[in-house]
Amino acid sequence: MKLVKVYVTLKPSVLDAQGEAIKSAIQTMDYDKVSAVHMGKYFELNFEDYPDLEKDIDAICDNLLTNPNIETYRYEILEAE
Amino acid sequence: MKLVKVYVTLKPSVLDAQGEAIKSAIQTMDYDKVSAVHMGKYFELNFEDYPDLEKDIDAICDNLLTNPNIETYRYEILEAE
Amino acid sequence: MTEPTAKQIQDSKLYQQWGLSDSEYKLICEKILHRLPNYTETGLYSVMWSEHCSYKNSKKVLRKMPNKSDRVLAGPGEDAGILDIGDGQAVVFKAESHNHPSAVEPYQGAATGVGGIIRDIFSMGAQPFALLNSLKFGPLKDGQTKHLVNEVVAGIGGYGNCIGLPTVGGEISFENCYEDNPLVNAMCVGLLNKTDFKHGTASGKGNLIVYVGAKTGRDGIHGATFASDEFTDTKNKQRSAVQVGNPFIEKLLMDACVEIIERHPNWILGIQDMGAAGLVSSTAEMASKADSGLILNLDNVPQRETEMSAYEMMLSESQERMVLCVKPQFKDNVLEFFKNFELDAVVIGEVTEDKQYKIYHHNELVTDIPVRSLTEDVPEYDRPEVEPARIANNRDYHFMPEIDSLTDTWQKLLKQPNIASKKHFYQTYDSQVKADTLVQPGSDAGVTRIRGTKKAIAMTNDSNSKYVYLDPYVGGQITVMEAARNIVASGGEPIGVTDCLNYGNPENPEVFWELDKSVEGIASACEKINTPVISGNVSLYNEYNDEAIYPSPMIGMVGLIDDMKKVTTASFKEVGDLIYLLGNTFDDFNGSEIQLQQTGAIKGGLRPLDLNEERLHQDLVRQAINQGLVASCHDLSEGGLAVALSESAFDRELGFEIETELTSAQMFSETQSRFLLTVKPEDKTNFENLVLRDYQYLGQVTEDSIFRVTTKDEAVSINGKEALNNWKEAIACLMK
Amino acid sequence: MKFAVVNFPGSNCDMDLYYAIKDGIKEEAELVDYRQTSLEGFDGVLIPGGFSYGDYLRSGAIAVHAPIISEIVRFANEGRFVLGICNGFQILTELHLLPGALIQNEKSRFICETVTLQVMNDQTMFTNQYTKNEKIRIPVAHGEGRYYCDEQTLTELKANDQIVFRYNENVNGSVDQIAGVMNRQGNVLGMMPHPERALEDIVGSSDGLKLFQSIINQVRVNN
Ligand SMILES: Nc1ncnc2c1ncn2[C@@H]1O[C@H](COP(=O)(O)OP(=O)(O)O)[C@@H](O)[C@H]1O
Ligand SMILES: [Mg+2]
Repeated sequence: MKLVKVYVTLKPSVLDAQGEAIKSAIQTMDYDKVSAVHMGKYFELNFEDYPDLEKDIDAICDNLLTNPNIETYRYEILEAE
Repeated sequence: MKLVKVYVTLKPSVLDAQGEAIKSAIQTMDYDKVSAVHMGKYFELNFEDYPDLEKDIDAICDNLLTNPNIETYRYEILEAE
Repeated sequence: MTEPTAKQIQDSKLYQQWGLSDSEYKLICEKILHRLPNYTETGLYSVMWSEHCSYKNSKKVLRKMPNKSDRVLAGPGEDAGILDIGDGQAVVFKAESHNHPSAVEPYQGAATGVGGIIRDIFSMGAQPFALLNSLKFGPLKDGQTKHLVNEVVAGIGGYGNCIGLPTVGGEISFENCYEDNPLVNAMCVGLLNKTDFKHGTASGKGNLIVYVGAKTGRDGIHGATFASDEFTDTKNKQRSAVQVGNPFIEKLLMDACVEIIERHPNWILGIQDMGAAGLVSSTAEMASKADSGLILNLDNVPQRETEMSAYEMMLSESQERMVLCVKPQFKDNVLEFFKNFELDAVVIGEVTEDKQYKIYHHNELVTDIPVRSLTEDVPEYDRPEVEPARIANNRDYHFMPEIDSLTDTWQKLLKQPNIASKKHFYQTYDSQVKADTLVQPGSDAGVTRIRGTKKAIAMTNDSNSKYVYLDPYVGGQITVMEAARNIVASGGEPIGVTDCLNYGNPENPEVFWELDKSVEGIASACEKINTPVISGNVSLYNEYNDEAIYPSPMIGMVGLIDDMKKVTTASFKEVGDLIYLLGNTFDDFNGSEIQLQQTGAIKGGLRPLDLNEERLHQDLVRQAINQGLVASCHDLSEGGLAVALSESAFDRELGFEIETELTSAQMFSETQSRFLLTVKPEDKTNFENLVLRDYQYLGQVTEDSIFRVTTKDEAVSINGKEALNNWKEAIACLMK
Repeated sequence: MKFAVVNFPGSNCDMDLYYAIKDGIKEEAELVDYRQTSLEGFDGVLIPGGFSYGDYLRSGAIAVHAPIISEIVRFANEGRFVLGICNGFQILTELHLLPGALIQNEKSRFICETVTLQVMNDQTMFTNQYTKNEKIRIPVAHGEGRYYCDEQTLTELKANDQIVFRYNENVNGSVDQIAGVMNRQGNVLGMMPHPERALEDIVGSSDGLKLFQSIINQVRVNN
């Protein structure tokens, strides 16, 4: 069994409205040492192990988990406990 | 400068409606080796470095980035490039 | 975890922690079971006998409310009440509170409150068509309250928007007493073709109990006893009581249930939602209503988590679940039907004749108790009551505001959070989905048409706990009449009421007195205008560290508009229209927003409400609207005439020029039973002949947005643009 | 004329669109389940608003894997008309039948309001009954309606006159105030505002009616 962790973030050119909102909220909480906040998505997927796993993960990320017009992703494959 | 990566996930007992919906979408896409999908949030925060950083990150996570009733978080602190 | 034995429960008095008193426990052991209840059974009694499920403290009081009229097809006792609106159609509605869950987890608490009330409506076989809500918070001062407000509002919108029901009305107010105990009340209204009406019963030996919807997890276990428990600082401990909603599943469930009842009424004998105390409360009530018994097999219950105990499954408050009673010969049809909606549906039990409630788990009989002992044997309490000293002591106090500058007071009042526009919040609710909304939030009542007919339904949620705090009886009457005036001003005939009764701890005699007196007030007002109370909800123990909230009954009222042409809104329509005030104005400042503005608190008694005059004025307005004589109509409430005039002018950015015998202070008086109307010049004579007495001609609607006001004391010109800005931006400013 | 209103789990403006066709322009309409695999016999496809699959993950993202989708793509590629409103627009961008993407409103809040739109192109099969630069009042109701595309795409959209509606005031922070765009061929339109909620003065506006009349007009001309 594999545990796949996928991280999705907005492309830098896309305004991250939520990240901005959180940044200003952090600043009103008087933490003034924060210079940037970005919000993304995080997925954990459990897979049976098989040879083509990476190919399939790429396909799932490209076709479902992200919208390539606005997002990029990276992932890591770990042994599931 | 530090780059803080925060991972937020639902507590195991909390209904993960999104994860369920994504799992069944992956299955209709004919990837049948997926046994579980969980969706969470991912944040990247840039901070000036200072001694109490960790304490502040904990506070920001507890009060803003997560909802402690239903979510848990972990984070890592890296050197920002 | 191994469960404590029956003996251990008795010895350690564990039942007390679950909310059962010693005498209640004794009653169960000695009179009902003649043995000690085991762990699961004790759990079942503790939730079913909680105030939230049994109304054991409030039943006596609730009986005082009228619940009959020619229109009532079903009243209290069902998931929701039903009123006939002619043409073979009926409206179904109910309101529900979700105060404690929202205090602990504001987004999900509010969202699941909305989800729960929607299920109450479609479980009657009705198609839900509109939502409303009533929210009360502490003042918008600190970040914590703002966060709470934002999250509650987001939860209400998140659920309603996703499921696709328009939120057409509501209210939000702010008082100190709600700072740690916010009130979140939600209402849903649905339409029923009378033949589709389904009772929540489980009758007939061998008929099947079918579970439909989301899987069961450990959500909200003991939510029901928790809602009946006073709030303390130990919030954290209660975090397991958080329920999480899934409006997507509810949408499927709603569509499926409405369709199966409409298309295949013969497949289904009864249907009920799983609300508070989930599986036990729904199934026990269904069986009890039919005087049947029931066997449930918990191994068949769809489960989201592993190793759940019988106790956990029975008490779980996982959302988006329904129970059906199905004839065995249609079992496969029913299961197939729900499968087509991609919903889990399984048989979990069947109806028996022995009137026992039997539960099997892992082939073991874990519960065997009389069905009716859960629902009918609950002791009813007659709580002692005393009039709070604050009321007797302040009855003769009369507040008189001092008006240095009419203009300044006027402008400042419009910024007061209870008066300022709530658009900042309600614009996050989809108020138009279904394309049937005729009057959106922002006028008096919300109005929705019934497609295919000329009819429309007007709906409102109202409460003014300041008045109820000063005088529960008169305050209760005012609450009902304020709601009625909103309906009437919108062109509707008030036909029925639902309520949420939000109070403190009923074991406190002062609180109980407030409850009792305000219900008497509500009852007398409802009788006067023939609006039976057909459903409702009681939320007690709204306290925080021993401080009770204001007694806060919320009235949800529904009105019928027989012809859409009669729909009327509050906004001034044309330059030159004549402005009238119906009803006399007195120095009624106790409990008013002007008192709050000038003294920071409310104090004093209330003048009795003349119900005859109130009824007369409502009837006159209805007749005037029916005869087509009214261009706009607005009821007068908080902030009095000054605020009503301003609000009516804002929508089209018009102005007005008026002259009145009232003093400047009286521009802010909150005397009841008043309406502000505009009439086209050509309708002047007809209108005046109709209303005859009790009216004052004030002046005319003008083009520039300037409010020209001449009172007994002075003549001023108020900048309408500035007024609009004050009123429109105040909340957004505070929320920053 | 016969219109298909494609119904996904969680769509909630399907009936509104159905009535827009039936009662608004008195043509035929039929709800088509997302599990269907054929749109044979229909003249056009309407994708309604709502929260398909709860809008989980990203709005519109899961719907594009439903069985009916390949048929919608075929329909679009054959040059027949496809209209997506609100969630329907989101689905069309997720499908890449329309350029760009719809993301969270600038203020991160859901907004329901009747807004003023400007008709930027009156030469389309969806807008031929309007006049260029006409101002119309149409409700919006969305949380993820901020139109985003990169600069190159925007340049192309402008060059090809693909921007059909703009917001008068930028309610959600969209690039270039874009409220609705069509594909290059002009047979697929996506828009966030809800014309189907603006068909009668009694509900606040009837300015949406001409959009549906435009479609009818165009199809009649074609036949
Ligand atoms: N939480 C809310 N949700 C929806 N509509 C609201 C809400 N709060 C206020 N409104 C709307 O704003 C308008 C004015 O509300 P309010 O001042 O409470 O009216 P009134 O005093 O006449 O009862 C009404 O149309 C009401 O429905
Ligand atoms: Mg009103």
